[in-house]
Formats: sequence, structure tokens, C-alpha cells
Amino acid sequence: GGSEEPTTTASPGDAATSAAPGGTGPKVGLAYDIGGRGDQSFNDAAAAGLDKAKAELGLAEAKELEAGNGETDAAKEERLRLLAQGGYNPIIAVGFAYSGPLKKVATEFPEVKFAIVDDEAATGPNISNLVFAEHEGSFLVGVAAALKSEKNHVGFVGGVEVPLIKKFEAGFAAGAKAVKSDIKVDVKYLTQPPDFAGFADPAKGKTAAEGMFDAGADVVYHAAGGSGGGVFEAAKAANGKAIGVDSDQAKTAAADLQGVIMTSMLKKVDVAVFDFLKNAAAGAPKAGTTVYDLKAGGVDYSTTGGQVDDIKAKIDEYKQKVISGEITVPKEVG
Amino acid sequence: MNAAESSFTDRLLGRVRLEGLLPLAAPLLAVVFAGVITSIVLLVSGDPPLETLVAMADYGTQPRSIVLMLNYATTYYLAAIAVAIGFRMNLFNIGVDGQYRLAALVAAAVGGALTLPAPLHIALIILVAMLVGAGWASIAALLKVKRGVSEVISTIMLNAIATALGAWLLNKERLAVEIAGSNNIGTKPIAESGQVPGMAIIPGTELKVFGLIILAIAMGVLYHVLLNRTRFGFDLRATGRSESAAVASGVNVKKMVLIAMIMSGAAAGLIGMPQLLGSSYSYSLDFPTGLGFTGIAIALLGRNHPVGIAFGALLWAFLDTSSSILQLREVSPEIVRIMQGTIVLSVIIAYELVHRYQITAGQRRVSKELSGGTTPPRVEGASA
Amino acid sequence: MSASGLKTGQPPVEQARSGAFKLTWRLLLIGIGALVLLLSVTRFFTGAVDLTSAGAINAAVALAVPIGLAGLGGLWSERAGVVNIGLEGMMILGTWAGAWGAIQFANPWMGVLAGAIGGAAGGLLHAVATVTFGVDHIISGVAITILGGGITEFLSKVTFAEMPGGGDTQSPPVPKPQVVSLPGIGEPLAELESQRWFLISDLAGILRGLTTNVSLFTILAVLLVPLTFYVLWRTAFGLRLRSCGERPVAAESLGVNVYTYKYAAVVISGALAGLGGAFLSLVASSAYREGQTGGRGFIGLAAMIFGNWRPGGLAGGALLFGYTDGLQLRRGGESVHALLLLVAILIAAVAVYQLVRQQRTQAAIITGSAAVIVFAIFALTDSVPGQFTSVTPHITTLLVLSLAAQRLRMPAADGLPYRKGQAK
Amino acid sequence: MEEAVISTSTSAVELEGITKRFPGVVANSNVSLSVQRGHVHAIVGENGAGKSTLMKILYGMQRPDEGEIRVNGAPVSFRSPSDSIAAGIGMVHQHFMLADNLTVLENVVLGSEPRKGGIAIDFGSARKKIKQISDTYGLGVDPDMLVEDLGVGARQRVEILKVLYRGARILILDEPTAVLVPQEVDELFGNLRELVREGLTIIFISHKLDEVLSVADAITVIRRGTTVASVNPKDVTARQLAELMVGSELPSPETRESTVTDVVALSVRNLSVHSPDERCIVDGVTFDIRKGEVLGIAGVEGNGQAELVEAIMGMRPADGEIRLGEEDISAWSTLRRREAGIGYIPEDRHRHGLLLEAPLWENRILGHQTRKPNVKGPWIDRAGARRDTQRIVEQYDVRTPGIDVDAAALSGGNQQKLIVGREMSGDPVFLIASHPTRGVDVGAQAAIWDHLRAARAAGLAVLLISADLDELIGLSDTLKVILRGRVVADVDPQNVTPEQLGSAMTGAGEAA
Ligand SMILES: Nc1ncnc2c1ncn2[C@@H]1O[C@H](COP(=O)(O)OP(=O)(O)OP(=O)(O)O)[C@@H](O)[C@H]1O
Ligand SMILES: Nc1ncnc2c1ncn2[C@@H]1O[C@H](COP(=O)(O)OP(=O)(O)OP(=O)(O)O)[C@@H](O)[C@H]1O
Ligand SMILES: [Mg+2]
Ligand SMILES: [Mg+2]
Repeated sequence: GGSEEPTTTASPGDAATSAAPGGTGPKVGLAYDIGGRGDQSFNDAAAAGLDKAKAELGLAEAKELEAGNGETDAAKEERLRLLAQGGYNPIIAVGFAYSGPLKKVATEFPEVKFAIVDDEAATGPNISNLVFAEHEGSFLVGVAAALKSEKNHVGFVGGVEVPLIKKFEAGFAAGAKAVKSDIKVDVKYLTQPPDFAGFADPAKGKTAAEGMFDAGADVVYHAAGGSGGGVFEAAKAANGKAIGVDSDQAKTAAADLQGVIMTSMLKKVDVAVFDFLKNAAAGAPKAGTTVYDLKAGGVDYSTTGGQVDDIKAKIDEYKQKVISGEITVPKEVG
Repeated sequence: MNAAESSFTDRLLGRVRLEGLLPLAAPLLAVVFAGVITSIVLLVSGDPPLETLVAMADYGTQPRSIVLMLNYATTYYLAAIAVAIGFRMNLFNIGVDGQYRLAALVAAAVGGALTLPAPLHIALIILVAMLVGAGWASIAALLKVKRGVSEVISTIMLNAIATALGAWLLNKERLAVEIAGSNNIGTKPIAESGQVPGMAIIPGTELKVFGLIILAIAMGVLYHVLLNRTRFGFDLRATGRSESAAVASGVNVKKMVLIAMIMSGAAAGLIGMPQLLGSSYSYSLDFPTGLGFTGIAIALLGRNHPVGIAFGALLWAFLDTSSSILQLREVSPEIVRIMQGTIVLSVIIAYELVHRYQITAGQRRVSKELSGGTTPPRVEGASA
Repeated sequence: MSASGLKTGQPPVEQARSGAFKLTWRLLLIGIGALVLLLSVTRFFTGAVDLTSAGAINAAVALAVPIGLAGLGGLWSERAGVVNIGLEGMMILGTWAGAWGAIQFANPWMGVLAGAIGGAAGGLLHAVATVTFGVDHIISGVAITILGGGITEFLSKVTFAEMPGGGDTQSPPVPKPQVVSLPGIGEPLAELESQRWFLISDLAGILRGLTTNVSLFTILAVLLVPLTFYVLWRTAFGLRLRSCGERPVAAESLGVNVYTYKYAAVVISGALAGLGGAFLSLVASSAYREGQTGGRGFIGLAAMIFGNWRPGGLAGGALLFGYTDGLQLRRGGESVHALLLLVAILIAAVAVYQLVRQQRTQAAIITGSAAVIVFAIFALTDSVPGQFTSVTPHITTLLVLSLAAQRLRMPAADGLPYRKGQAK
Repeated sequence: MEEAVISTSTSAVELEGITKRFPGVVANSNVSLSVQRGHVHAIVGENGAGKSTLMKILYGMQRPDEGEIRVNGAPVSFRSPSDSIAAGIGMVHQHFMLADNLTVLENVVLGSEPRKGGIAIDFGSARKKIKQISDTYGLGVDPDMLVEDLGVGARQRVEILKVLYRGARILILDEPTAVLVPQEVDELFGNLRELVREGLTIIFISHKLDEVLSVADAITVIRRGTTVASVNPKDVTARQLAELMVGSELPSPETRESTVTDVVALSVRNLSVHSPDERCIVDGVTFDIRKGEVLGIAGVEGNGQAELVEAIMGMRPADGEIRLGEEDISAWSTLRRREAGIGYIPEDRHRHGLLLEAPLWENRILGHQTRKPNVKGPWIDRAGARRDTQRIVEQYDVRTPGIDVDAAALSGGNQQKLIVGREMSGDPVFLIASHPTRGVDVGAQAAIWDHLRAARAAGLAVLLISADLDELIGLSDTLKVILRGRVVADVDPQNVTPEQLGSAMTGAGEAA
């Protein structure tokens, strides 16, 4: 394989610097999207999965690379290629942007196992696609929001108006309407692609949420990455409620804000990554699509802080309906 | 001094005039200087300077990286040329960014919508891109000419507006189609006939160089000829150097502003083409962004001179491609960015230093001639 | 000796100073009044209450401050002849330094100070490159913007990552500067506002927005505008600084050390941009967040040009941008749609002016039809697509500039290289 | 300490062995100069001789490579003008050192502002002081005007005011009279004598030798960067002085027999120009210029001459009719007018005549972008342009290291020669010559006059605008006086003295 290629400076020798626990398990390569580890969003969730694997599976080594701003496919391709050549196997690509590049590189290195998060388009015998039913999770928090809303008015703040985030909106709105068909759902996206500042601008998030609370909403759900902090602040100031996203933000958010987060939509990228690594370590990663939906427990809602305990039963009712297929949650804004 | 030779070096290094070995000194000093500063940065960040730089150089000289660099540079070069056209007459077109994104989007949509015989199909796509870029730039141009709105503001604003317009267009009801199983969204892929095959000109790798690198080179030549060899170019440069003098010489400045801005926009339209026709074949959410900004830096790095810009583009491309290898060597991404910034700064500073040295050298030469007892060169010049 | 020769020698141009438009306080107040009236008319007919709501005004100010501070930064350096396109980078440095200082010393004002210093450091670098080494101002600015990003990312990794609640790209919550309100008037104003009366409620809303929950940092920022004017136009320091931007050689010939003043200007410029950044991490949100400037540095630059290199003007530009940005973020669809009506009225007014005052019939017809078109759009739609509401501030800026054809006057030597002893 | 020095020496300034090199040029080589206190000391020399450079060195704006400077006997080393200002030296530069966008007051006080409470400028007292100086010396300067709104004469007075404001004891005036009419010159000299009486020392540069002889107590001649002679005005004639300077003899603008034909080359019918704020700057001007005729326009700077010229060049909108030969060109673009054979020697060579950062041969193309030998169709003909530039440099004796140096590196006089050469080479049918010899040394002056005469004899029609009345009277076949944008008098150059003309220009003449 590529690892024998002498010319490349990316030969395992040089790269071994970061040797984690130095266990006997595989050498794992992780390619992040923009933001990388520490983005307090899905990159971080992936990182969490990796860390868990490090601890429990005794990986020989883990190498993490992150994407640059506005880079081309070629750069992503090269990133994956360098990892493959460096003898990293399996390799995980985080984010749909890696779809094209991963497909290419996977065919170049048939013996290396690849996984990609949030994408089903790149398919191959050595590619595992880890996708999530964000709309289903959002549906549940939509239900929760509607149940908690006294003014029959809720809001959704999206970071950037891209299809992925619109799945959150669609599910949330569906969930809210499932409870109260006449409920008002305000929607705001902070920026438009390719301007991804909307995922990192708390000031904008705060203003948008303030607007919704002033307009009479009392629960606001955000899928805005780093801008979410602003949403929580606005909720606190207006003593309304907010709903977190991706991870259990009632745990991770600033202490004084945790109180306003009634629940969070959990997107368990960490679980997906860990599962994949576990199978890979066992030598049998499942190629093709694995859907992490409600059924699989890949998405869910959090109960930290006990604010939804009173309505938990109701929410779980809907949850069952979705799992049983009695309710099918729309992926797209209707 | 020999006029031809002097004017050549002059052109090569923008306004810096160098005799003898000095032209080589500039880039050399630049590299050394940059190396030193970067080493300091690396030391601070706790990375081994020498190995890291060696690794960079080593990686940068591998066939595959060279291909990547050339492909990056192709795009960067076009971006810088687009900006430089404006700079040559003191127009600051910050709007290249919006212009090329919108152009690429529309061109991709048109190219995907229909199929024509190969050369026609490609030509049409490129034409559309140029038209859209020019059209978008003409808004800023008209605002400046008719209403005296500074192009700096208008283009900053138009970049944002282009983003909104692009987002609106890149939608399933309009120009976009769903990509099955992907969270991405893009225009309908361009058919074979509209694609520009890559060229395997670098031995030792199966990666191909963008076919449209030819277009970039052509643009460079065109830029040079147009500006330095034609009447139009003279008028444009004259306007840039002194508007009042240009007016007195019979140049219609408003018209020049309009034309230059539109040309800059048309050139901007080309920026996305190598990537679109050579690699992605569709404009989607992950189409490269921010190239206009890079173009500004590279244009000035190359002192708005076609050859200088080529070097600037390659340098920039080198820095970008080496990002991954550096990360692989545990140099954190932000350090990579800091290195890029410092290298750019140190390169231009090095140029200035050489320039200064050249001035004092000139003075020393004069004093030698003086002690040599010859009459001041000014007088020789008059009779020569 | 009689000076007759000289006296009569005075050419006509010297008698009447060219009647350039002079902005007086009276004109200013009339303008503001007209604007408020226009807003309340629009609000009244469209029912888009957010146009003049306290919340919107409050948000407007909060969004305008960072832009305004960046703009002031640009003003300082360009008045001394140094183009500063590195504002964004200096602002980014400010966001980190602000948060770090506030957390480190558990005192928001130390954060403010640190933010200024952080930005000033960026300014110093720009000064070294452009003044000492005579590097092209724009490329230096670009490089500094890249550097600013990289350095802050690095710093936040080595500082915030360790702190509880912090991370590589985000700081723990920061202590915020105190928020104050004019006591006793908040409630009654809110009462008035809720009545939805024509004009009165609008004024109440605006007043409440300006007088309740205002951060002390905001007040500081607002004060910096008149302060800048005073220093630059009323003090010896300011005169010398401006002369370096207008005609450095003349300054040099009178013994002014041009380098010193350029340095001072660019460093102060950086400090102001840094304050803008600090405002983002300390007030606009309560933590440092990687990439939170989101291009505001460039908007600041635009605001400065919008204001024709004058403090008052740039403050106006920043406010316009902040207000429209606030509107679109809060209740985009509705408010922005209402703005269409306002715009239609505005353009119509211009058309009338052109017809009556300037006798420019043709122009009037064009502008008039534009007004009609805008009104038609307003009447036929009931909301603006999300993609477009997001650029309301940008479109408005362009609109205002193109309606008010301005005679821009940048400092004569702005962006030109200067070397001592090269006097001609 | 000044007192102590005064007792030891009577020379205010002594320069010894000053050498200054610029890239490609030795501006001064081993210049020595001694100026007595209380003298008006004139320095004369050809363009690029090194006069301004020498003075900039004395003023601390440029540092000598070699040599010593003594002020009042004490050796000094000026690091910047502030040092020389402190030593009581003031300089009026040849190219105005004024910021257009600042007021007169701001320009004057800059660098030595009266303070209120340490930081704020005390505008009140500054205004008072400026008015007071302005009145004492009859400078008639309004402190609150923007400099950009001032005519050249007024700017000159502001420059002088700047120096006086700083209470300088040693005044350097670099070509202060180049832009003034006789009355203003007399006025200025009156002031100078006054100042000398008050014990000030004045160093004064001029290309107008009669002026020099009339006002100077001592004269130093500089040639190619070195002092060639120090003479006493009493025992030299202008002619001898000229020979010392340039080795050629003193030229006179006298035109020989008239060459005026009756073919009208250019006719202007009630031409009016309005400023943006609707003021009438040029007011119904009407005249004809025939082939072979030189029409002189006399007038104090800023009475509409510049606007008149720009209107004829099509550079600013104007009402009225302009005919070139048979054609009505009123609606034509500047380019078309130039192509039709209008040549243009602009008043401000740096703003309208040259691309300072471009090499000479590109400046040759400027204004002739559409004509041979500069272009072939849409293409620039480098070889042709370069060849022709070389020709101009030789024919018009432009002192330059070569045709690839930037125009900025030429001394202004030489820049002027280049422009004249260029405009003549366009074989024009009609030439606008604004101050064709301003700031040009007597040698070059002679050359330029000869060229004008030759062209005129060949049937060229010339519109001549000049502040040098000898030049006007000497070259013109007909003379018109312009005042506040109106033609107020026709004067016969054959029998009018500069003084009469001068008073006519300032309005005083209307009565006479
Ligand atoms: N800053 C400078 N850099 C380069 N060359 C210069 C500079 N200043 C003057 N020179 C050159 O030095 C020479 C002397 O210039 P200087 O201005 O002293 O001449 P001058 O006697 O004042 O001429 P003029 O009569 O036209 O005023 C000129 O050839 C000029 O080109
Ligand atoms: N930095 C410079 N580089 C090159 N040449 C210069 C520079 N500074 C001045 N010069 C040239 O040297 C000449 C001498 O300067 P000076 O101020 O004496 O003008 P001048 O020769 O008297 O011109 P003019 O006759 O138009 O007043 C100037 O004409 C100018 O073009
Ligand atoms: Mg001179
Ligand atoms: Mg001169």
C-alpha cells in the first residue's frame, strides 16, 4: 500500500509523533471539516467518539487533520491521500464536503477502510456512510417546544441556510405542528452559503432570537453551531426557553445559561464514530449506509435539568410513533 | 545604461530598478528572510523549525504536490489578473469575489442545462461566465461613474448581495438539482462535452494539471500585451498614474473606469472555470470561496506585473498545499496560517529592502563616476 | 506702501468660498425628524411594529458599535495617509484579547483595555510594514488579516482550551461590562409604545431603545466619535496628523516628524479596531468565538468611506447598517417588506425634488418609475425571501449612496508611499 | 549664544564644500557660499544647476553628503527643518508646500501651533497673528479660506506668511517671483527691503536676471552643481550674468517682422464657463487668432485664464462657440480637438503635462496617443516613440540621464523643455502656451522662444498666456487683458510698457 511509498514525507515514521496510548489497535486517521476539533459542534462530536475509542480500543495512533477555509476538493483529496499513504487505516472524513474526494481516494486505496459522516453519495466496498435522521430528532424537540409553549408561538434559528440545517427546521416545525396544528413557528437563518459565518456569530444569533422573543415566541430551537450561545443569552434575558442541538448543551453551555436549555436535540456523531472504529478494530466495518435515526438511537432528545420530565411521557409517545413508522417526519420544509 | 535591459528588469520587478545581480538578490533575500521569521514562529509554537521547513520543501517538490500547486496557482493567477486590471488604474475591485462566484454558478447552470459539441459547449460556458462577471462588475462601475459611489464600498456590498443572490438561485426550484444521498446541493453536472480534460504533464504522478492552465497563461499574455503594447493600455495606465494628466491628454476617464471595471469583472468570471470545467463540473456548496481576497494579495505580491503575479500565485499555492503535510507533522493549522501571513509580509519587505539598497548603490555609482573625474552623467545623458 | 496691487489681484474664486453643502445642527435635526416621521408613517400603514420598537433600536446600536469602532480605526489611519484594510485582522485580535483580559483579571474593563492593546499590536505591525518599510498598504493589510486569524486561533488554543467551559475555538463566558438604564422612564415608555399611536408610540420605542439596557461600553464607544473629531480637528496633534495624510512633504518642511504621526495614527487605528472586536466578545455576545467578526472590519472600512472620511458621517453609516441589520435579523420578512414602502416613498420624494427644484424632468421620470416599481413589488408581495432579507443592510447602503450622489474627498496623500528627504 | 556669535562674524550663512548626490545625478558638488547678514543674496543658475537642492540642504530638508554649514558663524548640522527653523531659517519652496484641503490658517500654524491648555489649537490668537502679519506686509490673506480655492499668487503669499509667522531671521525664497505680475513683484521686493531693514537676511533664487540685479546685494552663480562665480550686482550686466550662467547670451523675446496672415485659425465667440456652484468664471470671451499670429492674454493669475484654456481644450464644459478653421469644435472631445491639431503647453506641468512616474518616452506619447510616430493602429510603437523622444531630448536640450528615467527625476525646467518639444512635434495648427517658460532658465527660455517664433513664422496660431510681461509683450502680435473672466482691454504690444500692462491687469488700468 501507499505506506511503503518512500518518497512521501508522510511515512509513518515521521508522523508517529502524536502517538496516543500507543496501543495495539489500528492507526486511525480523522479528517475534519472547517473548524476542526474544538468547534463545539459536529467536528467535536466526532472527536469525542475518537477519544472514546482511544481510551477503550487502545488505538496505535490517531492523526487528525482539518480543512482550510474555502479550499478545493483537490485539497480534501490530498488530505485523505496523505492519511492513506501514511498507513492510517481506517480513515474517517467528517462532513458531506468530503463526499467527492473520499470516493476518489477510496478507489485508489481499496485496502483502506473509509467512513464519511453526513453523506450517502460516496459509495464503495470500502466506504461506510454514517448518516443521521436529524429531522426525527428535531421532530421530538419540536413536540417538546409545542408542549411547553404557553403563547403557542415558537422559533427556529438556523446558522446557515443549507439543506442539512433545513432538515432540522423541517423536523422541528413538523413536531410542533403535530402537537398544535395552529402553532406559529418563526424561522431565521443567520447567513446564506457560502458565507458560513452564521455558525460562529453569537451576536447575530442573539439578535435573531431576541426578535423572536419580542414577537411573542417563548421557546426557540437553534441549529446554529457557535451562534447558539447568543440564542441562549436572548432566552435568558427574555426569560424564555431555548433548545440546544447536536450535544447535550445543558451540560456544555455556560453555567449561567444551562438553566434556559429545556432540552437538546442529540445527534450522536460520537457514537457513530465509535461504533465504526470498534467494528474496524474488530476487522469488520460495515460498508454502505448506516442510518442513525431514532430507532437506532443515533438521534434523541436530552432530559438534563429535568425540565421536560413532566412532558416526557408525551414526547416518548411521539417517539414510538416515529419509530414504528406511524409518523413519517418530512425531511424538507413543506 | 542599456535601455532595453533596464526596461526589462523594470518590468520584471514592477517599479524596482535593479542592475546586475540585484534582480536575483530580491527573491533570494525574500526566501531567506521569510525562512528566518518562520523559524522564529515555529520555535515559539514549539515545532522544530529546520525539519519542518525541510519537510515543506521536500513535499513541495514532489510531483503530486507540484500538480496541486499548478492547479491552485492557475485559479489564483486568474484572480490576481482580474484584480490587477483594476489596480493599474487605481480602481480597487474588492468585488472579484462576488463576481466569480455568481459567474461560476450561472455558467455551471447553463453548461449543465444543455449539451453542445465539445469546443462550442466549453466556449459557451466560459462566455457566459465572463458576461455574468462583467455584468455584476458593471453595477459598481455605473454607480461610480454616474453617482460617484466609491467602488470600494459598492463592491464590498455587492459581494454580500452576490452571496444572497447565489443562495437564492442555488435552490431546487431554480438552478440547483438534488445530489442523491448528499446534504450538498449543486447545479446539474456539466456533460462530457463541456468538460476540459486535464493534462498529465508532470511525470511521476497520475494527477492531472488543469487543461485551463492554458487559459491562465493566455490571460497573462493578453494582460501584458493589452496594457503595455496597446493605445488602450496606455490610456488605462496613464489614468492610473495621473487622472488630471490623462484628461488633458484626451482620455475619457469615465469611459475608462467603465471599461476597466467591466474587463476586471469579465476576467473575474474566468476564475472559477478551471475548477468547474476541470474538476467539479458542477457548482455546489463546497465550491472554493474567498479567491477574490487572495487575488488582491497576489496581484500586489506580484506588483501587478504578469510575471510577478505568476510567482506570487505559485508561492501562495505552495503555502496552501503544504498545509496538510504540516498538520501531518503535528504543526497545528493555525501555525500554518501564521506562517502564511509572515511569509507574505517578509517577502514584500525583502523587496523593499533590496529596492532601498539599489538606491544607495546608485548614489555610490554616481560618486565613483565623480571621483573618476567624468562629468556628471546627467550631462552625458543629454548628449547621448 | 499700498497693497492695492495685491488686493485687486485677488481672483474672483477667492471672494466666494465655493458653496459646498454645509451640514448644520439644524439641518441634521430636521433630517432625523423627517426620518422618524417616515418610519412611523410606514409603521402605521404596514403594521410592521418592529421598525421603531425599542428592541430593534437597541439591537441597531449594538450591531452598529463594532462597525463604527472599526470605521473610526480606519478614519484615524487614513487621515494620516495609511490605508488600513487590516482592520478585520486587528478586530479579530481584539475579540480574543478582550475576552482573555476580562477573564484573566475577572474585570470587563481590563478586557476592554486588553482588546485595545491587542488591536494596537496589529496596528503597530501595519505601521512597521507600511511606514518603516514602505510596503504597499493594501497587501500589508491583507497579510495582517491572515495573521490576526492565525494568531488568535493559536492563542485561544493555548489559553481558553484549558479553562472550564472553554474550548479551542471558544472562551468561557466573560464578565460583561455593566448595563445601565435611564431610571424611571422605561416602564411608561413601554406603556406608550404598546399603544401603537402614530408617532408618539414610535418616539417612545426609539427613546426606550436608546435609554434602557445600554452597556457602559456602548456609551464609551459613542463618546469616541466626538472625541475623535475633537482630537483630529481641534488639537495640534490632530492637525499634524491630518497634514501627514494631506501633504506629508509640507508637514516635513515645517519640521513635523511625519513617521511619528503616521505611527501614532496607525497604532491608535488598531486600538480602535481592537475595541470593536472586544465589544463583540464582551457585549454583543458574552464569549470569544472563533470567526465572530464575520467581516465587520470591511464593513467598518465601507462605513468610513460612506462617511466621507469624517467621524459623524461614518457614525451615520454604521448606524444605518446596524439598524437595517437588526431589522432583518429580528423579523426580516415583515420589517424588510415594510421598508420597501419606505424606500418607495423616499425615491418618490427624490423624483419630486428633481422635478421641482432641479427641473431635471428626464431624471425625475426615471426615478419616479423606480418608485412605482418598488411600490408595486411592495403591494404585490407580502414578505421578502429569506435569502434577500439577509442583505438588507448592504442594499440599503448602496441605495442611500446612489440617491445622495456624494463628492467623496479622501485625504490627498492617502495610500501614497512617503520617504523623508524625497521632497520635490 | 546668538549674541556671542554675532560679535564674532557678520556672515549669516556660510556653506562650505557642500556635495549632494541623487541617483544618477550630482545635484551639488563642492559648493561654497557665504551670505552677509542683512543682505539680499541672489542665487542664479540654469535649470537643474542645484539651486533648490542647495537651499533644501541649508533648510535641513536634505542632508549633504559632504560639507559644512555655518549659521551666524556657528557650525550646525540640521537633522530636520525643525532644527533650521529653530536656528531662525525659513524657506519658501519653489513648489508650494501647502495642503490643499486645509485652511490657510491650518497651513500656516502647522508645526508651531499656538496652544490652549496644552493640546487644543488656539485658533483665535492664530487668526489674530496671521491677520496682523498679513496687514503689516499687505499680503491680503484670509486665514479661513481653503488653500485649494486660492490662486497661485495668493498661495505664494501664504508661503511667505508661513515663514514670517515663524519669525525667521534668514529667509530662503526659491523662485518666488515666477508666478507674480510686476505689481506683485514690486510689492514683494518692497516687503523684502522692509525685512532687510529689520535686520533679516534673504537668500533668493530667480531666473529673472533684471529682477536679481535690481534687488540683490550679492549674487552667486551656480552651474552644474558648482559655484562658478560670486559677483556684485553693481558691476555686472544682465548679459554678463547670463553668460556666466549658461554660456549663452541674454535672450530677448523681441519678435521680428509680423507674420500674421488673414486666415482665421481659431475663433472663439462669447465663451462662458461656470463653476459647479454657478459662478461665472469666464464671461463671454470673444476673439480670433489668425495663422501666424500670437495672441497674448495678460491677466493676474486666477482671473479665468486657466478655465478659458481648459474650455478651449474641451476639459471643462462651457457655453459659446469655438471654431477651429471652418469646423465648429464646441462639442468635440479633448482627444478629437488634439487630433485636429491643437497643441497644449499646460500651466501646471505636474498636474496636466506629465506622468511623473513614467519614463520620458512614455511622456512623449501622452496627448498624442493616436498619432505617429507613437502608434501603429491600436498598437503602441515603442521604437518610434523612443526614437522621437531621443530626437526631442537632443533638439530641445533636455538635460537627462536618458529617456528611460522617470519624468519626476528631471528638474522642472527640463520637464518644461520636454513638454514644449512634445507639443511642437505634433505639428499643431493652433497652440495653447500657458506660461511656456515658467521656471525655465534663460538658456532654455531663449530656445523655447525661438521654437515659438519659428512655428509662428510657419503659420502656427498661438494663444499665449504668461505672467512674464516681457515675454507677453515681446512675443504677442495682439494682446488682450483679462480680469474677473472678462476681456477688459485690447493693448498694442508695440507701444505698451510692462508697468502700464500690469496696472491694466489689476483693474487700475481701466481708468488709464
Ligand atoms: N530628490 C531628488 N531626487 C533625485 N534627484 C533630484 C532630487 N532633487 C533634485 N534632483 C536632481 O538634482 C538636480 C538639481 O536639482 P535642483 O532642483 O537643485 O535644480 P534647480 O537649480 O533648482 O533647477 P531649477 O532652476 O529648475 O529650479 C536636478 O537635475 C534634479 O533632477
Ligand atoms: N524624489 C525625487 N526623485 C527624482 N527626482 C526628484 C525627486 N524630487 C525632486 N526631483 C526632481 O528634482 C527637481 C528639483 O527639484 P525642485 O524642487 O528644485 O524643482 P525644480 O527643478 O526647480 O523644478 P521647477 O522648475 O518646475 O520648479 C524637481 O524638478 C523634481 O522633478
Ligand atoms: Mg529649483
Ligand atoms: Mg524651476
